[in-house]
Amino acid sequence: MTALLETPPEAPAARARSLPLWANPRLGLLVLLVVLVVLFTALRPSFLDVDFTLVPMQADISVYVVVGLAQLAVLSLGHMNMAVGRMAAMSAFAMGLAYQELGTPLVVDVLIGLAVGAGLGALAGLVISRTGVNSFVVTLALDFALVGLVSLLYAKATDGVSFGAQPGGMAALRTDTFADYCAGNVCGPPVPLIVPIAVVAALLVGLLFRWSRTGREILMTGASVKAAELSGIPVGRRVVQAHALSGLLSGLAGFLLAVNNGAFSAGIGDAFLLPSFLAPVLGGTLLVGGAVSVLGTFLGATITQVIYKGLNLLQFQVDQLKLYIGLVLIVALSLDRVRHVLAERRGARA
Amino acid sequence: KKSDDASSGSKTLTPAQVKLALVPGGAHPYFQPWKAAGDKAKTDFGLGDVTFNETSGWDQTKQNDVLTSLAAQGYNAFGIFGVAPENINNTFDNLKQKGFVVGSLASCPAGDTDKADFCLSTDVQQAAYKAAKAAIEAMGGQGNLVHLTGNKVDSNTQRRIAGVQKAVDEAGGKVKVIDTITDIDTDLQTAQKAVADLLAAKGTQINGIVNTAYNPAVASAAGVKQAGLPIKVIAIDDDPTIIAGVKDGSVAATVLQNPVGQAYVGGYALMKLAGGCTMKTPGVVVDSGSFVVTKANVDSYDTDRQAKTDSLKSDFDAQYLTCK
Amino acid sequence: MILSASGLVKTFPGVRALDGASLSLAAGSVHALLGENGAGKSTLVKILTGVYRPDGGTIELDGKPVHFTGPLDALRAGIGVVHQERNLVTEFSVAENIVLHHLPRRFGVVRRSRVRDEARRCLDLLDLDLDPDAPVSTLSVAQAQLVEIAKALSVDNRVLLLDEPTASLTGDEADRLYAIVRKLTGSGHAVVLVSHKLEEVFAVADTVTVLRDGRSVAEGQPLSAYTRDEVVDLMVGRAHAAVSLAARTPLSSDAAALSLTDVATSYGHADVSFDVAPGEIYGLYGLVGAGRTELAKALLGLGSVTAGTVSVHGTPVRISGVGEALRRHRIGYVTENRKEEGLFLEQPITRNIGVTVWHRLTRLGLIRDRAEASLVDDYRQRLGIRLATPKQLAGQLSGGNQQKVSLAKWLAADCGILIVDEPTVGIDVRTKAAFHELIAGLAGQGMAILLISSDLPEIVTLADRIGVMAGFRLRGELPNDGDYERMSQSIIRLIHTPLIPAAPH
Amino acid sequence: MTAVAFSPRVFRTSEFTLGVVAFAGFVGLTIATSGNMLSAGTLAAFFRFLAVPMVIGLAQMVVLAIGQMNLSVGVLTGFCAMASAWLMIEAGLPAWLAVLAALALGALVGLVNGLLVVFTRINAFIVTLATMTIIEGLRYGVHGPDTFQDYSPGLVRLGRASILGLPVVFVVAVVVAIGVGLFFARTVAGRHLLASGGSPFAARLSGVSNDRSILLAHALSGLLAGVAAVLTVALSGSVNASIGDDLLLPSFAAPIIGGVALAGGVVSVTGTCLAAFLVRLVDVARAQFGIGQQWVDLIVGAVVLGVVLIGAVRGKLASRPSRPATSAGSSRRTS
Ligand SMILES: Nc1ncnc2c1ncn2[C@@H]1O[C@H](COP(=O)(O)OP(=O)(O)OP(=O)(O)O)[C@@H](O)[C@H]1O
Ligand SMILES: Nc1ncnc2c1ncn2[C@@H]1O[C@H](COP(=O)(O)OP(=O)(O)OP(=O)(O)O)[C@@H](O)[C@H]1O
Ligand SMILES: [Mg+2]
Ligand SMILES: [Mg+2]
Repeated sequence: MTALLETPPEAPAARARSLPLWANPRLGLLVLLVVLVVLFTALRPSFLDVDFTLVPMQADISVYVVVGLAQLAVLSLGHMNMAVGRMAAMSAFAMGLAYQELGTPLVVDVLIGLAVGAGLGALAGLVISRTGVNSFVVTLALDFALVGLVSLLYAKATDGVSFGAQPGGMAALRTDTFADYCAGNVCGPPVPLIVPIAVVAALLVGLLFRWSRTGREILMTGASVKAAELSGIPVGRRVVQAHALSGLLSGLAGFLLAVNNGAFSAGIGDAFLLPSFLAPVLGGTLLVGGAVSVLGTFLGATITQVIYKGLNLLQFQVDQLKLYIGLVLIVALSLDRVRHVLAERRGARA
Repeated sequence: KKSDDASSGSKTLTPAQVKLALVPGGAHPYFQPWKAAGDKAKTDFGLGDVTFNETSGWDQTKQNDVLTSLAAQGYNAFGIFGVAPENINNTFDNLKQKGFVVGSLASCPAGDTDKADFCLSTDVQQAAYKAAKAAIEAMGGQGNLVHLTGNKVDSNTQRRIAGVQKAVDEAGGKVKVIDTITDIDTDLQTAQKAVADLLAAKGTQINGIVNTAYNPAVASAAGVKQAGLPIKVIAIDDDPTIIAGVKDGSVAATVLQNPVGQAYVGGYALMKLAGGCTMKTPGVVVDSGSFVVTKANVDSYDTDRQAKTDSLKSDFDAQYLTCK
Repeated sequence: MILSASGLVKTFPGVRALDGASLSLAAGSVHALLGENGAGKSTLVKILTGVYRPDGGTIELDGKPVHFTGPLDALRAGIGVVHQERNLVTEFSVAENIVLHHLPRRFGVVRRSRVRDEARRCLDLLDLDLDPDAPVSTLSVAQAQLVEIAKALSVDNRVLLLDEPTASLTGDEADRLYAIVRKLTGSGHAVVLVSHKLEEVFAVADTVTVLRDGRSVAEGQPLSAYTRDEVVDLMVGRAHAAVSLAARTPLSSDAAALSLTDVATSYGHADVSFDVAPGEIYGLYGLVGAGRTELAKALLGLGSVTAGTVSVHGTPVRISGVGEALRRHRIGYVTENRKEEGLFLEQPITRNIGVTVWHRLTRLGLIRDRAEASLVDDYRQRLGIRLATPKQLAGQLSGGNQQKVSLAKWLAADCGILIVDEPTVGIDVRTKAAFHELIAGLAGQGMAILLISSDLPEIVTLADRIGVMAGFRLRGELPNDGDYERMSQSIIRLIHTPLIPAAPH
Repeated sequence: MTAVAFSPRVFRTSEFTLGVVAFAGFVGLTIATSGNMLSAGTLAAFFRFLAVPMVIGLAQMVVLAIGQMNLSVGVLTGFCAMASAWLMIEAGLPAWLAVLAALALGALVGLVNGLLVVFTRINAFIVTLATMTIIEGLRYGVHGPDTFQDYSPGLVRLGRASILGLPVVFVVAVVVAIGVGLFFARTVAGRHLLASGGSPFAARLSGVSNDRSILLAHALSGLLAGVAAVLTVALSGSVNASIGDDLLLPSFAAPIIGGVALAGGVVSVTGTCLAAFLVRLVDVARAQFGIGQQWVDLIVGAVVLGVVLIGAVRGKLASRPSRPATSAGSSRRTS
């Protein structure tokens, strides 16, 4: 069969030029990040204060990166998870309950909680894939149902709204940085202990979507359900898996927040919804599915936290703070667009 | 490891070195008097600086962020209304570990421990109890009561519910709580809708409404007035709209707290602590007082409150603080 | 000249689609625009209708230069167009789609009765019996295409550009379209016809422009000056050897690779029985709407087989989905609807081809990009896929090259049984011949091929046996003797014989 | 060949399903409350507080129609409400002027949203997320956390008045809904907007300006938020910076339960209004039976899922191929 078709004349090499490096959207975000850091440091040198700025900021970024990844897991399908916050709350509840009832060590509690999160996600995925109902609706309804359930459960299992006792190790995760652990004179960097958890999660998610078959098939399902089905991809199973992953990551985010706040409580996840979209979408993940950017999500979460921290240091009052957050976002995004458009134009002319 | 050593040695500060931050849980009318009270504390006690920051947005994560930002800016004394009473001890703990003085203002941590130096707050259970008492009295000692309040997953709400229950129990069966509606303090319209639906459903059976949150208070005062029902409304705080209601009779009574005292005396105590004093009982809970205001005392209540504030200040000197 | 363009240049990221193309159009004539897949025909059409703005070159209308800033400008200038892809608002009714660009209005309010009347008039032009109020989403591919044409006819355009208008139409429907085209040119309109069906082109067109690699190689010549082979030579750019397939002898085998006995499906098929042997090409012919695509989908488990048996290599099977068909039974399906079902338009070519075989390309659970890239390279050479880079998005390829990618994915999957649905719709002559060779070659290697096609010459060229389908039933089966005339007559006869109710079993 | 089902088409729509559910719910609640539901007070309260959810659902619907979202509808409503109260109390404007100003402000902010989307080409979700925080700041800036009250007795009286037993605010909302319905069904601009939402490329090829559709949709969404603000100011008698916080999720819930596709191109005014009606029913049931909020959330979640599932099942049944096996070929025109 090899000789049946001659190769057509090769496309001239000049035709096949990809966009220049500076057109990479992630690079744009990175530049934006650097500019913001420089700007805020110039205005408020305490922006580089290790104890009060850098360490807490890393802890917050860790939470919101994982929150963003939880949403990203379903954005890959072109779906949404409106219940990220409540899945986190349920997952944290399970962790607290496991410790309270079974007294199991931290790792076991966390695993139990993550399993609950993944289970809830899988449930949403199952309903979506079986009925074909829009994910927005299903997860929104699930969110409503879980809001009620979370407070009912806390009322039952605790005398209030949070678990009193925490498994050992939570406190260390919250307060310690690697700098507190020294071997002789050599101490670690001032990085909170929870940062590696988020980093590993991000790497695994990146690995999944970039190189694993399951992850790629999820993306293909997001790109076109029909084509995916006709290419032999088990579409239903991939939908369930993506949602389960979203639930799992929500649970992890809930755990990280519980670590930062110091307790498993009913309020965990209340403020997750908007940041969960903000980080991936800022990072260039589209809402239509088929493409995700883990690095972008990381940068998106970091940029939002940097803006927030910087404006906080500038001590704006509520109204100004809100105003400037919005303005900075719009300006930053617009600049990014300008860069993108310029790059496209250059690329087209080349 | 840092988590092992409990506290670090703190150095003493002159009043002029004290930079006081008053941090509510979010924007709310209740906290507005803190601004003026903080300024007054600054001039009266010669503090280095006082700031008021309400950008927390009712989110504990954000509040923690606000607090560390303020610390980075050089603030070293904190009067905090914790967003999440169940978690706030960790926040206090963090700040204490850095050597700051911390007062829990207007709300105490949930549970029995208080990691702040002190808690200066309305005893919410007591305030709700007083409000329910006032309602029962206005109702003539019998009838049906409804309790409107805020976020159910907040330990303060639980205490308020308990306070109302206590007053009802004391009425010996003649008063019944026929409904406790939670989660309607998020915004005014939710409260208005809930009140309208409540009045439509059971308006004729209700004799009194106890409010232990701001938006429901505004909504029920207006709702009852408009429906023309003979329901006794007990409101909370002294927002102009509510005081106007007390004056025109649409609000039977309102239960006031003492935000000025909390900020002013709290600031005083924090200054003292920063200057080397210690708490006799670290984490002591001090009631900043609650006052029932009816038409009778609507013009004079502020003197009572002023007196309470003054006595609070001397109480701190006399009872709570040990100074070298 | 009504419309003329010269020196048009258009560059897409990484691809120069037009490189100085020219075209001039005289009133009262049908002008054929020919070229291989990816030569730039559609791009030219889109520039002339204001969809793309050219990077260089000029367009003149009645001798005056014009600059279209958008499709509306071209519409206003009296240029109507049927694009290669369907461009209907699927949520809207047929009527509204037809008149969308000039909705009858009074004070900003749509006059619905006028909309319906106007649409009815256009449908009547095409002799189309469609409910103007039916939503477009309920139409078949062919019906949608006809609506698209009706839309172009709804205003009295001086210039009409038709980009592959008949790709999804039956002969009858195409004839009706060409009758209208002739009527239009008779009254002084100018028509541009882009088509890979050279028979039609020679029957209809007066003059011709041939595009090759974005340049015009024969511009505005009378078509009668060329023979069919000369045109093809121009398109291909070198002397073109007429392809004639070597005679193939199907491998004789006892067990059919795929056999259907009295199959009925949830789509409404009944009593369908045939079998395909390894090395055999079984042609399934029928008019559009005959139910062949649905039969294929039912076999793959996308619909369900409600009665009868389907056997693969002699074993009765129940297939629940494409994945199972592929991995358990090695059955592949090349869809007729490549845009929606065959390709992931927004994904790189590598992933489009690798998707069926990722499980074979993994190491430690991770896919090796290197293996995927070499797979693509392999098929790029074997099928002659014209691409800028393997990372290019599939949607950026020209139609024919998209079709090749859609096929490559199934070739990569190494199937024993391949169902090929309308493989050469919208494919240029050379590629079509290559496809035919390819399919014959696959059969030669022992693959059992079920070829679904509405292209009679194609079926007669390729198939060993021909099943004729109409109304969701198999009307009969003919051995192919390779004589086009005779075969076509007997097939048409089969389609039009009334159905004798099957004897109850 | 167009043998698509015709007669029972209306029974298969999601509006019909919703209508049946809403009616059944209403009747059920009437029976369960032994008629209290039909008492004048309850009915009035029911419809009075249905007005804003309806209008805010429509405000979201018009942007969903072009396949975008507007996260700022809720806070914009609050901002316009605060602004008009400020104009009446602090600036001393007459009520009618303040009302017009609120509407204009809403439309203007919406237009700005649209302009940002068109000129930056940033996803509307993100643009409106950013403007949402900006407007939140502005809303707070008007009067801090304090409450405006006693602005215009006339306006408030109007907000509490009834025509033929129906609250004026509800009647206004219905008129607005009809207007929006007619806009999408009958006007050229509305049809173009829908075409842009359904298939932007096809619309562009037909000479429709997608940019104009985007601007129009966002401006209209803002205007409707302005209407919601005016209704709020009129019916509640007091407003503060918390107004609008509870509107974002309902703004999505109503159109989506009502059958509006997130992808754009489809709107359903009836469905949106019916969905708002359903959610309101749950509110009232809660008040009538003193159900805890947690249970309400659970019930709303269940109802939403239930309605949607029923819709999906109906859809599946309706689209099941029902082609007659024997005479399909001959009856269809295949020439
Ligand atoms: N939007 C686009 N982005 C990038 N490249 C494109 C785009 N549209 C077309 N191309 C490229 O431009 C070249 C010309 O494409 P065009 O569609 O004009 O070919 P064609 O002659 O119409 O082919 P066919 O006969 O297959 O329809 C092709 O190489 C194609 O890949
Ligand atoms: N009368 C009809 N009503 C509704 N849908 C129809 C009707 N006729 C055809 N269709 C649908 O239109 C789609 C396209 O059908 P198409 O015209 O391509 O024929 P087909 O059934 O695929 O047969 P073939 O492959 O033989 O052409 C199919 O999914 C079919 O279900
Ligand atoms: Mg083309
Ligand atoms: Mg077909």
